[in-house]
Amino acid sequence: MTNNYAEKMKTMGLNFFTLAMVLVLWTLIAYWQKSPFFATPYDIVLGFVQMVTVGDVEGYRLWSHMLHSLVRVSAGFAAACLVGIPGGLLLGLYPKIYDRTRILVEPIRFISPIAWIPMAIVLLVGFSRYIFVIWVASFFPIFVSTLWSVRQVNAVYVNVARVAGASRLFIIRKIIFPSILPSVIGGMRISLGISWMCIVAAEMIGGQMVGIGRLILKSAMVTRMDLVVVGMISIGFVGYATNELIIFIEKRIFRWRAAVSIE
Amino acid sequence: MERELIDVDMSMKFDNLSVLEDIKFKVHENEFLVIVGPTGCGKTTLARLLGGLSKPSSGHVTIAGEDVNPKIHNVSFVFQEPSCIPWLTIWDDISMGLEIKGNNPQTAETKARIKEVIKLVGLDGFEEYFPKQISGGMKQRVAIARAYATKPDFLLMDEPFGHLDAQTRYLMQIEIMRIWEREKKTVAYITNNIEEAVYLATRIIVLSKLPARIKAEHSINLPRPRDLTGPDFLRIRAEITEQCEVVG
Amino acid sequence: MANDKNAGSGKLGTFGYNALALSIFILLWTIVSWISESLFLPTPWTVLKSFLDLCTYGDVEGISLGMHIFKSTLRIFAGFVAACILGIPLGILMGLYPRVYDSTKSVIEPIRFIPPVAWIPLVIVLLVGFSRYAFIIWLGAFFPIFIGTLLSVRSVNPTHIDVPRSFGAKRLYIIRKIVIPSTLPDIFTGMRVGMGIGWDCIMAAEMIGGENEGLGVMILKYAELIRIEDIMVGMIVIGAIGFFINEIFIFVERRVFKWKEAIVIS
Amino acid sequence: MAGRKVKIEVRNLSKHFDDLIVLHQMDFDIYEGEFLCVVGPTGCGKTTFCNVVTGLLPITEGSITMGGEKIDFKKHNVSFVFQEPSCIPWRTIWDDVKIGLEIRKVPKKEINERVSAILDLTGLTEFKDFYPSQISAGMKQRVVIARSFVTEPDLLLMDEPFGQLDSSTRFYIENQLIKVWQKTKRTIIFVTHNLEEAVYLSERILVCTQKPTGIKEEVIVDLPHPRDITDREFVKIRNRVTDLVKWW
Repeated sequence: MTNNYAEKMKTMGLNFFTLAMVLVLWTLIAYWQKSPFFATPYDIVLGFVQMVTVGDVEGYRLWSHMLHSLVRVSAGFAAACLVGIPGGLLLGLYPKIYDRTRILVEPIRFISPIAWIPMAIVLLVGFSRYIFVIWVASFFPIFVSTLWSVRQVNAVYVNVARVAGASRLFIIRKIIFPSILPSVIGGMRISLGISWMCIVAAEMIGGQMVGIGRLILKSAMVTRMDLVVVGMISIGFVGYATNELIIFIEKRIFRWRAAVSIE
Repeated sequence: MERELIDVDMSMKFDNLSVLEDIKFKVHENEFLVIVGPTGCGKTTLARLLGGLSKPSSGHVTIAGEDVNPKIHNVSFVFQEPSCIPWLTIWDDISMGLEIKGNNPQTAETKARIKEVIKLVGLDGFEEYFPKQISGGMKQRVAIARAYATKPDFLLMDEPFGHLDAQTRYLMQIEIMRIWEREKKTVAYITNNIEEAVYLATRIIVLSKLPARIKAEHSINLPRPRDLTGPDFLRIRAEITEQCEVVG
Repeated sequence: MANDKNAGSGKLGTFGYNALALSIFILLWTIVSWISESLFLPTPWTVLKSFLDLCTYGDVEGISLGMHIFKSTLRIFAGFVAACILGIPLGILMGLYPRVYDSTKSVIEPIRFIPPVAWIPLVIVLLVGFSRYAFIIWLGAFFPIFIGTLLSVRSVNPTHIDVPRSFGAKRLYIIRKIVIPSTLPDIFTGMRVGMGIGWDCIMAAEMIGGENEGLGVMILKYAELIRIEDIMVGMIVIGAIGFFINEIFIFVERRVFKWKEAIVIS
Repeated sequence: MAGRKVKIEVRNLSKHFDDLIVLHQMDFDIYEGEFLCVVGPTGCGKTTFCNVVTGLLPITEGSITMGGEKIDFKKHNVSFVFQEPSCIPWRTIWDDVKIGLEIRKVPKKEINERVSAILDLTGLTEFKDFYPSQISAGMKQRVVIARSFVTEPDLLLMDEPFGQLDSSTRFYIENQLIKVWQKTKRTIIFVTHNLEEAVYLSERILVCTQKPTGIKEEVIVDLPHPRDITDREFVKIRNRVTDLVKWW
């Protein structure tokens, strides 16, 4: 135990050290370069303060950008879950439907969600553009992982309930649903990662002046490299936070998967 | 009694958990030594120590006076877990040990040896198969063939049939006896199955629950092939069962 | 045996149903777009016509569809190869020496969470031309390949390592004969995922990046002109190339990893 | 045996898979409260037999009736212990054991009483909040036994339930099974290929033939529990069954 603790402290120390080294090196190179394209870590901190207190070149503050991006992603993601999970469950339970209409669904899977942006720009306006792109981006991972996991439910568990005389609804609720849940949530995590990438692209191309993607692009246009980096770090942070949230929920729900064994 | 080949006198701890305490025994040449003990008593730890895959925290495990080391000694190990390498064919898998021991797998001599052991374990015709294409019993035969191929001075088997069903297990026991009687080797065989132990062994060492100590030793002089329901067999089996604490 | 026959006829049936579904879909599409006569809903035949026009006459600036495809795939290829060259050896190395990765996590992990697309403006400022695109693709493909390799090295079945160890094999032998073959399927999966993300990134980079050639910029140009049929052609081509690349990966995986129990493809 | 009440009548039972005949005209009765073992060589269609009796697979010919009615698990109370581990990973032991009662919509209070009682009897009370991933293979099989008995089934089918356990754990759980059976007096069909296990547990053994499976002979085991595997009578019966089977 003590050994383990010392090891942990050492790793943490080394992590701090590498991070510090990178920051120092970065600062040195930036000073040496003296280029407007190369912001020092200190500039970035100042940029961050400016973003929080005053806002960007148009006066939008950081929280407003973050909030807009977050709302867009959440709405599109929620819509994808609402369609993808029941849809996957249904088509997983009736595999014939999917097998016989695959040709309509499969090709769409391979169109990069970002390639939908121009279409969304033409057909939709404002908020709905973003939601649509996020929906397209997150639908397939959720849908496909739900569908496949239904097909792979261990037959023994279904038989346990069948032999006891369970109804179809009981089997779906108590056997199939819990058994696919881990892969469904796994699919949701992948979706979320793709969504964060797509929202950035959509915001850069999409027209509205607020959103982290937009912040990054417009700061680059006026060569405010410090604000570009602040935007990048913010999007990284929001992505990280939402990912951790799902991991936290996973750990909570799936205590039964714990690898701890008293054997 | 034949020459002593291996000398064991050691203890093993993981951090503060004592797993093996005062384990002290010798293995004689051409002996079939079986070590039995209850589930989770540190048998696998003992096997790894005997094979030189880990080092004892105190004491020593020596072959002919030298600390056991697979880089020096000709030791072979049959693992409890399925150990066929999934991306190698049966032939390549068996040739691996020979290759590591410095034999060129392309020479006629090496090829002849591989053929010989494949025949010995009855896998002729399966040389080009991958592990996924054969049954659990056959996979364990591959592991045995791989271990035998290098003509080891000392062969270690760690519950090699633990994952097999009862019938396959029984057939494999007959098989391993046939092989051992043909190619006499020094064998240390570790198991939790007492019937299997009495069927195979020339000598049995019984381990206690954790931390494992040596609880008893039996020499088994029953004629072979042994009758599982013979009165002597059942008596010895019952006696050892008594000594092995049954765990829930 | 009769089961086999059943499976055969079932497959034929599935194929037939799929053809039927597609025909009904195209028929419905045609009818609806005829009735609506909307600018936003071109008929399948208009789309086909646009495709042929794009191939022969080129787009509004006279750049042919082939040229767009060529530019996009070239960029993807360059960035992807760079990501493999860096990601695979680095992943193997850091997998073998877990402490190196554990100690540099504080630098690597934050970068992982910044979507590669967010780098585009920075790259526009700092780099020019071809290198812009190659860098973005590299960034997008690198992490799936790197992390996939790293995790796979860490989870090599210990028994498989013990087998040569028990014969006294050297470290290099174990790496060559056990670690690398056992990680290879996961490296491939990482490459497939990396390629998918690279493909997303190239779209975004081309839309924002400024050059006139590439599938991404082509569909954006048509969005400004509100020419749905041409956007559709672009999207279908993008989907087809994505599908084709994925099939190549699956084909290679099936060939190379014959020994795998079952390859899960999704 | 003759005076006992017949519980289940199996008449002329056959099962074909296309052209392959797996079960061929099996004819036997099962008595109320009986512990019946069915033994036969590996791959002789024992699992098919179980699936047919419980109705998971349809019958090709013949009939199985309980009290004059065709077996239907929505109507009759049948429990099944599967060969593969069947603890449901996301349910605690408590929730797992109660699943059969939950399906039958037994009132909550009664569920609590019955589950507590069976967990007491199988010695699992202190593990009731554990998940299957946290307990050993032997304990998982005890959970499955508890789950099958808690519904007070008219018929309990067990398909090689202990095949994957080591021998000492197996004996322990077999003793527990006998204890539960003696207390609850349920009708049990226990399918196995382990002859010793069959003689150790049952009142009557049906010996099956190689595929297509039919019934070769019936052996009555008239020994008191707990039985002693080294007892002369025991060995005699075991040898008799072995002679009948001659499968290894």
